[in-house]
Amino acid sequence: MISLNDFLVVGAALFCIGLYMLLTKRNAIQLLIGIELMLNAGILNLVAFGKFDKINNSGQIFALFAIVLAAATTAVALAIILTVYRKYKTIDPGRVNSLKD
Amino acid sequence: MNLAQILFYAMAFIAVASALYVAATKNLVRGIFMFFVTLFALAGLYVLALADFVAVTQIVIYVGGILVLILFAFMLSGRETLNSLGEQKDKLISSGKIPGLVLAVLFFAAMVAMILRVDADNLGWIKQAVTADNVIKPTDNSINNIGINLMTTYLLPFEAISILLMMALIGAAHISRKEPDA
Amino acid sequence: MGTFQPYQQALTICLALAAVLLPLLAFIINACLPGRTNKAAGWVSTLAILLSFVSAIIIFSKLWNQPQLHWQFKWFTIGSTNLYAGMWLNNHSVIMLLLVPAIALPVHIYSTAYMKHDERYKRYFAYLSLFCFSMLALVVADSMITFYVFWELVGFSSYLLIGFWFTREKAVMANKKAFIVNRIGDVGLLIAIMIIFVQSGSFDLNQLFGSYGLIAQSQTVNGLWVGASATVPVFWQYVACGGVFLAVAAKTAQFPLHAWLPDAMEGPTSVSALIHAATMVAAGVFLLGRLYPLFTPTELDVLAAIGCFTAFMAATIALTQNDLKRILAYSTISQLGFMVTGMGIGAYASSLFHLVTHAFFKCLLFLVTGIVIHQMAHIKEDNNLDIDPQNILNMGGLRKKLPFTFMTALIGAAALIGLPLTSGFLSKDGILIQSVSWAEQRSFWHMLIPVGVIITTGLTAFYVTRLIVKVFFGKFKLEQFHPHIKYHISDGGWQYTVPLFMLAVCSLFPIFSFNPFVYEDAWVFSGFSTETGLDRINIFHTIIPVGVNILSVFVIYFAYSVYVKRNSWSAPQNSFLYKLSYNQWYFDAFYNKVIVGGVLMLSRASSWFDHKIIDGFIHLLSNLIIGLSKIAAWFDYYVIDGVSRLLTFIVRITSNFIRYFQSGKIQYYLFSMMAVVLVLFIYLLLDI
Amino acid sequence: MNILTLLIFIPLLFGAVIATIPSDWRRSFRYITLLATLVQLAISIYIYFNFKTGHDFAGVANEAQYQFVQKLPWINLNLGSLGVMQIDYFVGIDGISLPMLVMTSLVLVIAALASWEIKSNIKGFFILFLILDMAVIGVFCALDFFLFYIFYELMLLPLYFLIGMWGGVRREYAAIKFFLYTLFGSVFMLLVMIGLYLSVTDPATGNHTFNMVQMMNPNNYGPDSIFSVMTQQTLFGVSARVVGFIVLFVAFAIKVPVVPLHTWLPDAHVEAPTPVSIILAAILLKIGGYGIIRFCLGIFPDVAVSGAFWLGLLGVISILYGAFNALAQRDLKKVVAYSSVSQMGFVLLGIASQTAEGLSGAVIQMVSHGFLSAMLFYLVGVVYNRVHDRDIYNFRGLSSLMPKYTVFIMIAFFASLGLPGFSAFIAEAFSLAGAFKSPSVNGLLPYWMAVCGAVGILFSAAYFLWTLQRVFFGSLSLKGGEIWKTALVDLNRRELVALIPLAAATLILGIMPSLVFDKINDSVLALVQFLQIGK
Repeated sequence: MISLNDFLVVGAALFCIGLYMLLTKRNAIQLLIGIELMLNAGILNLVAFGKFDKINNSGQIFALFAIVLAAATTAVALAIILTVYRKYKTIDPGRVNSLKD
Repeated sequence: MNLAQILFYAMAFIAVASALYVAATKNLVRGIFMFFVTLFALAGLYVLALADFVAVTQIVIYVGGILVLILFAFMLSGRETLNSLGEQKDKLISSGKIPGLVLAVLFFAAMVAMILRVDADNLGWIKQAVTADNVIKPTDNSINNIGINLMTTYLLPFEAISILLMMALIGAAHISRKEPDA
Repeated sequence: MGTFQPYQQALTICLALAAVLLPLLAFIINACLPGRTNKAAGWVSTLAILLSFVSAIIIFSKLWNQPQLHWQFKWFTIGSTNLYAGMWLNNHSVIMLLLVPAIALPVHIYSTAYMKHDERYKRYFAYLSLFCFSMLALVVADSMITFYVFWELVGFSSYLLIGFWFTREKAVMANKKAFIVNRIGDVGLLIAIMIIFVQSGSFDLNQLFGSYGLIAQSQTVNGLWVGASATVPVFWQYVACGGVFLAVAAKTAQFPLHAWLPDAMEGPTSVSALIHAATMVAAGVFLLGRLYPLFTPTELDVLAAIGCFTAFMAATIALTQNDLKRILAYSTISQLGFMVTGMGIGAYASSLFHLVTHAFFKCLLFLVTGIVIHQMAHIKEDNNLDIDPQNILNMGGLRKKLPFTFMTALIGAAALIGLPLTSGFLSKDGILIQSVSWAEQRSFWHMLIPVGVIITTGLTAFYVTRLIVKVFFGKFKLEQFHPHIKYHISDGGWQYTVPLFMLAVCSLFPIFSFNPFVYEDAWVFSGFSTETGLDRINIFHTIIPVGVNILSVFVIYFAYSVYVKRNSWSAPQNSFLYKLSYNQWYFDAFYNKVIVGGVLMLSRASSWFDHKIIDGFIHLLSNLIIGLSKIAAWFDYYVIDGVSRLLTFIVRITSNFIRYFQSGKIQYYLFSMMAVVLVLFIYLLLDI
Repeated sequence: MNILTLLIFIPLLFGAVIATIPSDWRRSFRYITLLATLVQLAISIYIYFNFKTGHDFAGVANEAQYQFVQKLPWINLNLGSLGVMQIDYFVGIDGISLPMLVMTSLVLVIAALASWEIKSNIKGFFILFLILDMAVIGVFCALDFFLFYIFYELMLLPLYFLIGMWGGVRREYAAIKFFLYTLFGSVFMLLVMIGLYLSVTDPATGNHTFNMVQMMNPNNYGPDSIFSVMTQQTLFGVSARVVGFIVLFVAFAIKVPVVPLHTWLPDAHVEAPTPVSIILAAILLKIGGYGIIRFCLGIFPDVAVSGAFWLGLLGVISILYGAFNALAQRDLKKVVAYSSVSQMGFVLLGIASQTAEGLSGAVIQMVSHGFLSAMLFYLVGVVYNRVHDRDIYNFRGLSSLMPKYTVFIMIAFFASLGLPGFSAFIAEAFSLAGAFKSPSVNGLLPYWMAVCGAVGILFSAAYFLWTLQRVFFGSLSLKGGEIWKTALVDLNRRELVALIPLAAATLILGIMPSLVFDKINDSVLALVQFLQIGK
């Protein structure tokens, strides 16, 4: 029997790797990958806990929702990346600093 | 230790290791393909968590949709990225990344500590579910049950998600269209 | 006559005005004439002075020994004092009014030839006319203020004429000296005028010094000088007299202010003849005559002593000078000393008489000198010699070359010595005789004055003879020094001879008196019927002229024998007396060293004071203030500002720190967000 | 429209015109400024001819007798318990201000002509020039102390910039020195002004007032006020009125300038550009003398009488000290500057004598010195413009090179040293006459002071003649050799146009001083009488 903790630790590891990518990468696509990693970590947790709800399957269904949402997010994010690239000729978010005051 | 556990550890190792590689590498193309591996490994973990349907969906949507999309975007914004492919001289961990690394490691430590402290296997509702036999067995076929639940209990979120998806599609299409010389 | 008189008077006044103003007109015309050497200028000025002379003769004929004429108009009002300008015509001024154009006319004619080749011919005549105007106005002025105005203007025109050749360094130095020395006198006169004005409340000469004028009436009581307007301490009466004396001394070159006159010979010779021999220098005597009532007997004694000393001193200096014009200049000083002595002893009339006669014969001598110098200069130019054309050591034997000049020079010299049949005899006699009879009534020491005068007469005879002999007798020295020179010189045209002739005639006795031996018969003398308190003592009138003339003749013979025959007694050139005389009693050196040096030192000291002490004090003050402000600035910067800057520093550091998160980079935002979440996590971990 | 107001503010109008014209039209600025000053001159001449004389128009301490008066309420603040603060725009002239006004107007025309030499930043220069113009005219016309003070201070600023920006090598030093000196004076003047304001009440309104004419009436002082005539208040143990007098006197003495407060003058003059030198010497110095007459004598007659000895002493010291210093200078402009100190000493001496002769002499000396110093500075400026050197030792025999110039310099020099026929003679003679008369008339000055003053005339001859002989006569020799020889051309037409009116003015005043005396006599007599009563 695989303990729940194991799943959670793997999820945490993936989450942190995603977080690390999100914080340090200079490339929008890699950032996106980082986000996906973090999402997957979340999905993993949902699935792991979903084992204990046989009747409603809430964990699995929300995992499905999350996957779909991730797809939507990715689509929009990539669209944005392309637009930014067209405008700034770069996809380094550090250089796209119009947000700076 | 049975086969399931061995498989779990193997899958977990593959997922974490490939994710680490994705995080560490400078080569975006390799990173993307290694991410592919990570996603497959995750799908394996889902199977081990007795969620076959989710695993399949993961493969279909992620590998079939998202990853292809990412590759596609990579190709489109190619020049910059391709240029940066040449710049592989950087060290594995450059000084600019240390804060991020530290944060991530601390986060991991904190989460592991939290997990250990919480001890998820002995949570109240988990125990209840075990005692009420509300636990999915490896032999169960849950897909039927998921379909019914989706169309009954979770109808509202389902519809909301579909609307959201449509909005996202239209929005993405709108954003990424070429602007008429503004 | 009754109704006719005002008309007559008006006419006379118009004539007098014309006589005065015509030269001014000439000055203005000349100033406006184009061209530097416009020959018309000479004739404009000469014509003006001729007309002026004619009017002067008419006025003279009308007013001489007639009641005085006083005409004035209001010039301006200052406060409640009215100032008048006008003319006061009495014997005193009328004779001068006649004298000035009478001298000026020959000089003008002479100048047209003498200055012919000068490049500033026009300017010369303009200046000359300006001088004539000032001089004529001076003699008729009726108010002390206008008198002072023209007193200074004659000084100014003399300044212009002395420095006429302004490119010559010596001329410029001389005119500066002349003006400054004259300024000393002017200041004295101004002070005197002011004191008199304060004391009597008037500037009017007639009112003040006319018959029974305010000054004559004012008395000295208890050390106070009581006047019509105010009472002042008697000390200030002395100061006033001292001021007048300074003015006289400066203008007529009396000791101690005589030093400018010899230097003034740097001007054209015609100018020296007119201004520095005949007219302007006599203005001091004229002033004495006008202000005569001001002086107390003691002051007159001092005046006589100074005049006598000046006469003697100048005569001794004239003995050894070699510059033709300088000799005459010292002779002029000496003769002016006679006049001042005359004034001092109360021989008022004789003094003025001598003034008139001296004007003619001294002017004559100067014009003669001018011819001689001119000819010498010609020789110098023709032969490119490096000589001083004025040095009498280069001359000699000119009587054959310049016969007419020689003749007139002889007349002038005779008049200067005071030989009988000349005008000089008449006027000098008056002073001599009166000085003796004046001294006789007084103490022994007063005898020094007549003795001095008689000695001076002897010295005069000597230096005049020396001059005449060196110039006209013997051999032409220049020819001896430079045997190869060629020259042809002559008396010159009518512009030279006519003036000489006119003046020579005027130097003889008939013009002044039909009796060549009794000065009292001279009309000029009798015109000034003042009560001198000197009775006629016949014995003096016989002994003194005879004695003096015998002395003169003896001296003349002696000088003639010394310089022509060269038989005995050559001047001991190394003796102290010779040096004293030759160096003009060291007055110039003394003045230069003590007075000029003193003033310059004082000025340098005051400049130093200004620069170092006053400015130094200001700088010290400013440095002090700057120091204080620096301290304040330091305090401000480091203490007061320090606090606020510390605050801002802290704020900046914090804000910079915070701003670091507001970098616009999404990853930093994320980082900070996650960090906070982490902190929360850890907090929760530890807390539970 | 009041004609005085017109006279005061016309320059400002023209200044506004210049300010609005683009800088490219630089050549027109000079002509506009010249036009402004000419218009002013015309107005002042009109005022001169319409100025009424007679006992009823004496002015001085009688407000009704001032002419061309305009009085408008300007600042009227109700301060509650402190009463009403009343400041009027109050202008008017009497016999003492009139000659100053005409002289100033004429000199300003000359200064405008002299401004042709200014080459840099023309627009700024002329605007400042016109502001200065307005201020100096205003100073002579103002009858309200507050108004006077405003004009007085307004004058300083343009001058500071004019010296500091367009001046010579050490211009900043000179400008700051000038500014500090005069500011020092005027700051304390402000205190006295406020003290006077609080002491004096206008009998008509019962309020405190800045009205100068009211300040001259001892009855208008409140009984316990600091400057009260009746109850002689003391300040630090000294009579407050004496302190007030001294403070005002120092403020104006700096302007005159009186030794030992004169050292700003040589520096400012030497460094200032020619037009500013002209304005400084010809007009600013007169403001000092005018201020002493109007304020020190007018408001503190009692102190003026008792302190006359010291005024006279300072005057005599200025005369002699200035003359000695002039003798020691080798900078042509400094000679002229120190001669100004010397000549302005006569003004002080005349004022101190407090006789009709002395005061008239002082006024005409101010007018005369206005013309002469303008002329002298203009002439020095001419040489300086040609070769940028003013050292006396570097020139010799200029007269053969510049005959016309020499004629004018001789006129200016001889007029300045008091040659009769020129205005300075009348002025100096009557200042001295007043000083001589003083011992017997009012016993204020001793005789020796007058004698010392007269000796000053002698030294003025010395330094002017020395300069004349050293620079202009003798054979030609210049430090700069042939270059200077070609540079030193004779006067051109514009310079002649500027110099001839000045020479004519001083000559005419010398021959017909009645042109001034007729206008000022009544005021001077009234002032003398006022002083005797005030004693």
